[in-house]
Amino acid sequence: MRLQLRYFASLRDAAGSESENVEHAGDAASLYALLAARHGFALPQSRVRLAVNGAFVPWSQALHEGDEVVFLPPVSGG
Amino acid sequence: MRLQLRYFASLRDAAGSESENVEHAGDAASLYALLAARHGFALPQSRVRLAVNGAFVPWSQALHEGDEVVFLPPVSGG
Amino acid sequence: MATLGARVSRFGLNAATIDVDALRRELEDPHCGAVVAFDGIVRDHHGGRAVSELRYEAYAAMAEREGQAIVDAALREFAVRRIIAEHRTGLLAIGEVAVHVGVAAAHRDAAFAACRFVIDQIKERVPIWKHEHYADGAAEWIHPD
Amino acid sequence: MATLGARVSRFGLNAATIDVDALRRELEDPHCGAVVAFDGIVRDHHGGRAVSELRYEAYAAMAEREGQAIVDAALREFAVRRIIAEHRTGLLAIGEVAVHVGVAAAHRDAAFAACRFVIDQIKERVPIWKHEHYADGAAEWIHPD
Repeated sequence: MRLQLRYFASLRDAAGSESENVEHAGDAASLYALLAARHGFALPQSRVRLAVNGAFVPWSQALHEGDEVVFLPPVSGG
Repeated sequence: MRLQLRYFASLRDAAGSESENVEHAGDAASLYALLAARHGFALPQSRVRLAVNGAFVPWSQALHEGDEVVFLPPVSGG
Repeated sequence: MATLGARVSRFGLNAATIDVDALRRELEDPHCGAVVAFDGIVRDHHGGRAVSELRYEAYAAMAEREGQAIVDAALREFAVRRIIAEHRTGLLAIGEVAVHVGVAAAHRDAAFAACRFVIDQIKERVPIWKHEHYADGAAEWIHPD
Repeated sequence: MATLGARVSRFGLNAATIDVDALRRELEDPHCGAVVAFDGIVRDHHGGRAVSELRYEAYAAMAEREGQAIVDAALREFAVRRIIAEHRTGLLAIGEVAVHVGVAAAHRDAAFAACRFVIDQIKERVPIWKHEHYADGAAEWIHPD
């Protein structure tokens, strides 16, 4: 399936890009592992939260064609 | 001894005056009892705090010539 | 880092309008990441009765001393840098600020705790009394149990 | 008593200066006797390093939704009438307001509790990130453990 990724903060710096589109057949965890290796993300998955289409979801949630997928580094607003 | 009394809030209304000078030989509790009877104060001594010369003091504290004595009704600032 | 500004604790009675915006600016401090402010405001009702206005009477010299002792204690006991509090006296309309407490600190825990401490202590022991005037023309001194 | 005004809960991102004085006036409500406001302000130091300025980046659509969910939850769970929160984005200088939370309620217990809840939740789950710029020229994304 085709997924739209957006990157923020340190993940954006590491990816060198604000967004990318990927083809991926597995779950979000396998996608994060793949991208972490490709872009050299320093954050382990345990410190990253998953957002799909602008809402927090568990890592176990299945992804679907066209989803906007964001791996959220620990937030630091406020 | 001569004491300067000042009245606030409901005690001032009951006394009909902001202040008075009294001659009194006993302690603050006996003075309050005397004035409560004279002016018809509605508040029992248990609900009144004692201030002498602008500071809270225990009812057991001895009064002295020239003291400014204030019987403080329960406060309601804020 | 900027020069360390003086720590501040100040309590005052104010017979005129409390200028909350100006007091807030006095809390500015480059070391402080958290400001917590409390405003006590004249409400239009109390105990089920419609309030039209109220008047605060203070035993002024003692109120100033007690209030100052409270903000001084808060500056000692909490990790905060600036505390400014003012309490109104005289006649107040609905919506007017009766009391303001502003606290600046490096972190929010201390700012919240100190602000809460100061307003609780003011209500507990500063000799100020509220005379409530009701819509039906009656008036009453408030002496909480 | 005055007509009962609407209860309000509003969260917004703001790319320009947060107008704290104006937001405070939006909290005015004749039924409310207590206003508690929190301001998070850019400090000149963090973790022992001198900070020169910082930049907030937001996942904007999600941040607005999460922030609004937080203030809506606070309005449901606490006895408060108005909650207005704003968070800055973009480049901020030392002393600028990064986040503001204002709460109006009949009584101070609920106002303090709701204000604290909202700022804690914002820091916990609104997707906004701080990029700190240090006096020595370095810069770092803040990703708390």
